[in-house]
Amino acid sequence: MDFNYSDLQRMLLDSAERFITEHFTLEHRRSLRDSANGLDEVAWATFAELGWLALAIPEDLGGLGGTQADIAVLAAATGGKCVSQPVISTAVLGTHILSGATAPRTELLEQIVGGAARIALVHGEPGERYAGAAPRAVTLTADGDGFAISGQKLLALDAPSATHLIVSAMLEGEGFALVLVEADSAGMSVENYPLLDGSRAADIRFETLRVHGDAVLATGKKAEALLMEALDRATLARLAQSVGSMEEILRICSAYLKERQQFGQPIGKFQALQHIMADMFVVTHQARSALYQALAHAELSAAERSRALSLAAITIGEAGQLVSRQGIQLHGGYGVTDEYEISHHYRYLLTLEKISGDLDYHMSRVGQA
Amino acid sequence: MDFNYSDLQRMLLDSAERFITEHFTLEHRRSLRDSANGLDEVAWATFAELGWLALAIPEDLGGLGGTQADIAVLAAATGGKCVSQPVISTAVLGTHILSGATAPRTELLEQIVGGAARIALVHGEPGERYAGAAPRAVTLTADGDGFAISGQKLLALDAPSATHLIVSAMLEGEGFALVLVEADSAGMSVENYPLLDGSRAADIRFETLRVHGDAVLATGKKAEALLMEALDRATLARLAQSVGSMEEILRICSAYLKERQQFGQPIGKFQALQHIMADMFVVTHQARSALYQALAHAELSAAERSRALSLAAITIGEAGQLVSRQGIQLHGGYGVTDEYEISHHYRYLLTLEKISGDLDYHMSRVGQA
Amino acid sequence: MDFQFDDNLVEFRQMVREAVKQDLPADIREGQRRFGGNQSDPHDSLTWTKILAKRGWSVPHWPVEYGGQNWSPMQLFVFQDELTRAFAPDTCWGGTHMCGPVIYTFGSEAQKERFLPAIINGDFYWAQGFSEPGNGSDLANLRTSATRKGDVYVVNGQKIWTSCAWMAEWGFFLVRTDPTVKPQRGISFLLINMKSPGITVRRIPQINGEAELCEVFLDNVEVPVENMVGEEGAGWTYAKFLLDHERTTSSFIYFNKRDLRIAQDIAANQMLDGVPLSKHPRFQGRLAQLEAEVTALEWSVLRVLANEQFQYNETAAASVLKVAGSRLQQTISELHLDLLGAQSIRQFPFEVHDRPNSPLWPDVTENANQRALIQRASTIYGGTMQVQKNIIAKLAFDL
Amino acid sequence: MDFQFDDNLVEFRQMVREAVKQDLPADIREGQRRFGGNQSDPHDSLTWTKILAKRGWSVPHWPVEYGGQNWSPMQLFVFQDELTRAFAPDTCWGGTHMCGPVIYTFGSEAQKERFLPAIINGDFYWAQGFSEPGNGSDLANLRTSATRKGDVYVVNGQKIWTSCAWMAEWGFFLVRTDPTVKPQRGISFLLINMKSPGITVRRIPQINGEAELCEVFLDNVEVPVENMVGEEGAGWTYAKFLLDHERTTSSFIYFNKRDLRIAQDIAANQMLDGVPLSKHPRFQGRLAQLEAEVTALEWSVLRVLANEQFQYNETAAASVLKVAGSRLQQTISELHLDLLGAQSIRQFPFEVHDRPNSPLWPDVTENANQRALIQRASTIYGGTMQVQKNIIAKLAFDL
Repeated sequence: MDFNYSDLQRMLLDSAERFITEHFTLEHRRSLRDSANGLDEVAWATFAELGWLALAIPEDLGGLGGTQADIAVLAAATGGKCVSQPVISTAVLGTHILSGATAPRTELLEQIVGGAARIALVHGEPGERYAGAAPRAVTLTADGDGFAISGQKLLALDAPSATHLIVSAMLEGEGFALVLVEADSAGMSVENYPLLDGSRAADIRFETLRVHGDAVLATGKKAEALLMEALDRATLARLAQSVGSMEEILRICSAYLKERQQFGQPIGKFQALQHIMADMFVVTHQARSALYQALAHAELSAAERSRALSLAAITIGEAGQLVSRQGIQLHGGYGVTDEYEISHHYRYLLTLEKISGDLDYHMSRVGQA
Repeated sequence: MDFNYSDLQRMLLDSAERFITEHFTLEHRRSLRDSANGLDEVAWATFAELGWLALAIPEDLGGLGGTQADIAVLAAATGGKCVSQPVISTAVLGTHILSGATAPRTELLEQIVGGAARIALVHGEPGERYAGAAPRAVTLTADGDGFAISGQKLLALDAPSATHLIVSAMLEGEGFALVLVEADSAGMSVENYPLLDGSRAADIRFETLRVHGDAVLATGKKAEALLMEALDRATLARLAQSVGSMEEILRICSAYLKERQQFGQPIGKFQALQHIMADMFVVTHQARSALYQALAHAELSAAERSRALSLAAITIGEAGQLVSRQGIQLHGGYGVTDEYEISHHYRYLLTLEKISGDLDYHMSRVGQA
Repeated sequence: MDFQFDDNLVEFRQMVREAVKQDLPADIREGQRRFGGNQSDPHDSLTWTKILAKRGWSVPHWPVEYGGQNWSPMQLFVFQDELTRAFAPDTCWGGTHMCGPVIYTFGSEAQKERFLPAIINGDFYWAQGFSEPGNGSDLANLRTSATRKGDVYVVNGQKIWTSCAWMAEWGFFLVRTDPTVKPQRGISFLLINMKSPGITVRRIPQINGEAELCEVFLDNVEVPVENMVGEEGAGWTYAKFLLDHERTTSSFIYFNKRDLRIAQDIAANQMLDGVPLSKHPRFQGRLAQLEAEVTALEWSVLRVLANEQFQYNETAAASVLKVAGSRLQQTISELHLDLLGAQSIRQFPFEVHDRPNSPLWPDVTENANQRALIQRASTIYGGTMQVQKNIIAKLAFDL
Repeated sequence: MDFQFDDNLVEFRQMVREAVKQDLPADIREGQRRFGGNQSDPHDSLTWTKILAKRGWSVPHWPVEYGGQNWSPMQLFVFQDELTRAFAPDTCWGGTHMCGPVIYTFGSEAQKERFLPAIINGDFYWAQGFSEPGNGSDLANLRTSATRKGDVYVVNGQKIWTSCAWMAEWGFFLVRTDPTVKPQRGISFLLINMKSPGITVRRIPQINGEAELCEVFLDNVEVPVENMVGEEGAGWTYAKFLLDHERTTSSFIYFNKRDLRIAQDIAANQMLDGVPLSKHPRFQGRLAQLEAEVTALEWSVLRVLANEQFQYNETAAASVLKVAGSRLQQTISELHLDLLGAQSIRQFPFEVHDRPNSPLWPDVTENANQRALIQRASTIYGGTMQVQKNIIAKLAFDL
C-alpha cells in the first residue's frame, strides 16, 4: 500500500497544477460564462496536448491506459480551481463507453485524444430523481435498416459543447441500448442552459431521430453494465474534484484568516474561527481517505465497487457541505459575493454533489446492498 | 397570551423549588439507589402535603383542578434536581385514567391525594418499540363473574413502588380494556429493576390473574382514547421535566466555567467554550418555547394534541442531547464521574427521552399526521 | 400563563387576509411567489407600499400620531405573517423600519414633515450606510468622516453592503463628525441624498447572480447641516435604538414559516419510485424536524412579543431568535435543493424577464438555488453567528 | 499510488484469526462480548496477555531484541483488528504501550531486566500517573513533587484519572524534581510501587457504574532513586515520546469497526412494524452514514501507517484521527441506544456476576448504555476535543 504519488502521477500533477493555476484564474472563469457553450477552446487544446484526453483510454485503443487513481489525481487538480470544462463527460465517461462498446469506436477515440471530439451522455429523464440504469420514456425502434429514437431527456450534462451524444433508450427485446448520435443530427430539439458551476447541460427532445444500425454501441445487460461502470467512474472522478476543491478552500480560508483584521487583530486569532478551520480540516482529510477507499474498490465487482463508491460519496458530500458553508462563513460578507473565490467553490461543490447523486441516494445504495 | 406565571403557579413553584432544593441533594439522590423500590417516603408525604398529588384531579372529584400548564411548572421544577420519584405515573397518568374511567374511582383518587396510593401503568409488551394504543399479547378473558388476565408486560414504569396497577389488555368483542389491579395481587410474577435515572420499572407476567368485573376501568374506543390522552399528558409533563433539567444544566455549567481555572484563567474565557454555552442556551430557550407550543395544543383534538406534542418532543429531545452531552464536555474528566451533578442530568435526560418515545418515533407521528 | 391567542386575533387575521387578497395585484404576487423578493421587479415593493398606504397599513407599527395603527404586538405579528404568507413584497425596510422610527423619535419637525410622508407612501428607496470595508461587525472603527464647513458637512469615505443604494433616492449614514472623542461618541446620523455630487455607487455581484448590495464611495459630498438627525455625536445611540427596535425581525419567522410550507409542497410533488418524497421516511423526518424548529421559533417570538419576564438577559433572548432563525433559513433552503435533487442546480437568469419557459422545470426550480445561495448570508449580516454567540455568552452568562 | 493490501496480509490475517480462535478462552471472549472491556473480570486481561506471550504476541510492536515480532505497521494493524474483532481483551496498555517502550528506550539495563519480562507476561497492572486535579490537559503545571533524600526520592502530591490504580502493582509517574527551572524541564519519569507506604488510592465512581479511574494520594512516599527512568528532568520528553508513540491508537479504529458491526446486528434484530430496523430508511441512513465515516477513518489510519507524505503537519493529521475517532465512538454508541429504544435505559448491575438472566432482555441491552455513558469521556481524555482543535489550528494552519 502506497499513498504517495508515482513519478507519472507527480508529473501529471505538476503540469496540471501549473497550467490550471495560470489559466483558470477567477477572472477567466467568470468570462467563460458569456461563451456560447461554456467551452474553453484554448484549454481544451491544452488538455489534448498534455495527454489528459487519452489518459483513460486503454493502450491497445491508442490511449495511455491510465488507472482510475491517475484520473483522480488529475481531477483533484482541476477541482482546486473549480474547472467546469466537460473533461469527465468526454475523457472518463465517454471514453469508457466507446472503448467498451461491442465494437470499440477507435476512430472517435482518436478524435477525442486529438481534441476534436467531445462526448456527452444523454440519460436522465423527466420525473426521475437519480437515474439508475434503465431509461423509461425514450425508445429505440427498428426503422428500415436503422433505428428511430424518440422521447424526452433531461439534464444531459455537457451536451451543449459535445460533438457526439451517447443516448440511452429502451429497445424492444433487448430492454436497453446505448446509441451514438452526432450532436448536430436533425430530428431533435435541444434546450441548452448553464448550471451553477458554469458548466452546461441540455434538455433534448428526440422527435424520431433516425440512426444507422451501427450507431448502437451496446445492448441488453452488457449495455447496462457498461453504463453503470462508466457512471461510477465519472462519479469517482467528480468526488476527486470535490476533494481538490475542499483542499483549496482550506488554503484560501487559512490565508484569509491571517490577512483579515478585525477588532485590532487577524481574525484567525479567534478561537471560535480556529475551531471552525479545524473542523474543516478534519472532514477534508477524511474526504481524501474516503476517496482512496473508493479507488481501492474501483476495479472489483459491480456490487463492491458501487457500494464503496456510495460510502465515499456520503463522506465527501457531507464534508463538501461543511467545508464550503463554513468557508463562506469565515469570509463574512465577502463570502457571498461573486468576487471572491470561496463563493465559486461553494457553487462548484454543490453542483458536483447534486450531479453525483445526493446523500439520500447514496444512503439508499449502501442500505440496499 | 401570557407567558408569566400566575400567582398560583408562582406559589407552586416557590414551594416546589424550596423543598426540592433542600431535600433532593445529590447525596440524597445517590442514597435512594439503595432503597428497595426507589421510593422516597418522606418526599412522597411532602408531595401530598403540598397538594401536588391532587393538582391534576378535577375539582368535582376532590382535586385542585390544575391545568396542564400548572403541572408543567411543577414538573420543570422537579426536573431541575433530577427527581425520579413516581409523581407523573401517579399524579398525571394515573389520576387522569381514574378520573376519566367509566365509573370514576373517587375512593382511590382520595387515597392518592393523601399519599397512600400510587399508580403505575402496565402497558408495554415485548417486541414493541414504542407502544401505540393496542396491546397485543396480554388478554382479558371472561372468567365467572370476573375476568382473567394473562400474558407478559415489559418495562412498566414505577410499578415497583405502586399500590395499584392499570393494565391494558385485549378484551374479546371490545378490542381493548383498561383494568385496575392491586399491586400485591396473586397470579403475577414481577421482576423489578432500576433505570438509568434511579427510577424503577418492572416486567410483569400475568399468569391468569383473576379480577372482579368492576376492575375494568374502560373498554373499547373510550379506553383507547383515555389511555392515549393520559400518555400524552405524561409525556408533556416529562418534556417539562427535561426543560427543567436543561435549564439547571445551564446554571451548573456557567458556574463551573467561571470557577474552574486552566492555563492561568477561568476556562469560561475560552471563546470555544463560550460558544458551546451559547449553543446550549439557544436550544434550551427553544425547548421551553416548544413546551409552550405543546401546552397551547394540549386541550385540542387528539390529532392536534398529539402532533403538537411530537413536534415539541423532537425539539426538546434534540436539545436535551446537545445540552447534556456538551454539559459533560465542558466539565472535562469530572463530567463523567458520578460525583458531579452533570452526569446525573445526562442520565436523567437520556431516560426521559427514551421513555417518551425517541426522535424516530415522534418524526413518524408528525409525518403520518 | 395563557397560551391562547386572543379571540379578536382570529378575526383580525381573517380581516387582513381578505384585504390582502383584494389589494395585492396578481402580477406582483406571482413575481414574489416564483422568484422571491429580490428577483422580481424592485419597484413592486414601492407599488405595494402605496397600496397599503391607502388603508393606512404601510407603517402600522408606528405611533398613531405619525401614521401608525395602534395595533398590539400580536396584531402586528399576525399582519406581517399574513402578508408574507400571501407573497406580498416587503416595504422598503430601510425607510419603514429603520430610518423612519429614528426620524420620528429624534428628528426635527422639518425632517418629519419632509421624510415621513414619503416613507409612508413608498415614494422611493432608502439606502442604509452603516458598514465599511474592513470593519464588518465593528462599528466603533467607523472611518467615513463628515467635517462641518459652514452650512454643510463635507463627507468622505466608503461604505459597503449598502442595500438598494443603486436605486435609492436617499440614504441614512453613520459618519464620524468628531475624531477626537471616544470612538462611539464621535459618530453622527446623517441623511444624504444619493444623487448628490461626489457619490459613486458600485453594485456588488453576489453569489446568486443578484447585485442588490453596493459599495458607496463618498468624495467630498456636501450635505446640508439640517440633514443631521438629532444631536451631533449621538449617532451611535440612534443606531443602537434602530437595531434594538425590532427585536423579533431577525428571527425571519414569517419567511421561515413560508419557506417550510414551500418545502412541504415540493416534497408532496416530487416523486421517487412512484411515491412523493413527503412519504419517504428520510425526507419526512427532515420535514418533521424543521417543522419542529420553526414551530419552536414561532413560540420564541411570541414569548418576546408577549413580554415574558425572562430569567436571562433580554438581548440574549433576542440573539436566540437570530441564531435559530438564520440557521433555519439556511437549513430549509438546503432542504429545498435536496428535494429537487439534480434539478436544483440549473442556473436561471437572475432577471425574471430573461427566463425561459420550460414545462420540464416546475417553477419552484427557478428560484430555489438563488434563494439557497443568498441564504448563506443570513448567518453573516446583522452580526455574524459568531458575534451572536459572543453576545449570548456575555449577556446570559457573564463569561 | 497503490491501494491494495499486500497479498501476504490476507494470509497473515487468516493466520491470526485461526490462532485467536484456538487460543482465546470461551469465557473470556463471552465476557468481553457481552459486557465489554471493563465490566468483565479485569484479570482476564492479564490471563490473555500470558496466553499471547506463549506465541510471542503480547508485545509484537516492540523491537525484536526486547520481545517484539518485527511485523510491519500493516501487520500490526491487522493483528489488533483481528483481536478486537474476536472480542479478545486488551493487554494492560499502560505496560505494553506506554511504560514498556519508555523503559526499553530510555531505561537502565536493570530496569529493562526487572520490568520488561513482567510486562510481556502480563504479571500485573500498571497505573499511569500523569494528570493532577486542576491541571487537566496542562501538564506544565504539574505539582506532585519528588525531593531527593539520599538514595530515595520522597514523593508528595496527588494524581487523578489514574486508570487501574486500585489493582495495579506498579505505576509510572510524572513528578517535579526541580521546581527552580522552566516548568517543562523540572519533570522526571518515576516508576513507583503502588504498594509503597504513603500511597492511598480512591476509586472514582463513574457515570456508568464502574470505578476504573482513581485518585492517588502520595504522602511522603519513598521511591528508590534507581526507579527513575532515564535522566532527571527529562520526564517531559519521555511523556511526549510515549504519547507520540502510538499515532493511530487514538482513532479507536478497531473498536469503531466492532461497534459498528454491533449496531448493524442490533438493527437487523430489532423489529418495528414487523420489519427489522436495518430496513427502516432513517435507521438505514444512519447506519450508512456511520459506515461511511468508519470506513474513511480506517483509510485515514492506513495513510498514517503507510507513511504518506502529508501536505500538512503530521501531528495535525494524527489529531484528525482523534477528533473523528472519538466522535465516532460516541455517535455509534448513541445509535446503539436509539436502536434499542426504551430497552436501552435499564440499569444493569455493573458487576457481571450480579446480573439477572432475563429472556426479555437480549444480552446486547446489558452493555449498551454502560458503553454509551462512558463514551462521553472519549472526547475528553488524552486531550479534549477542544485541545485537539487548538492543535490542528496551530500546526496545520499556523493560526
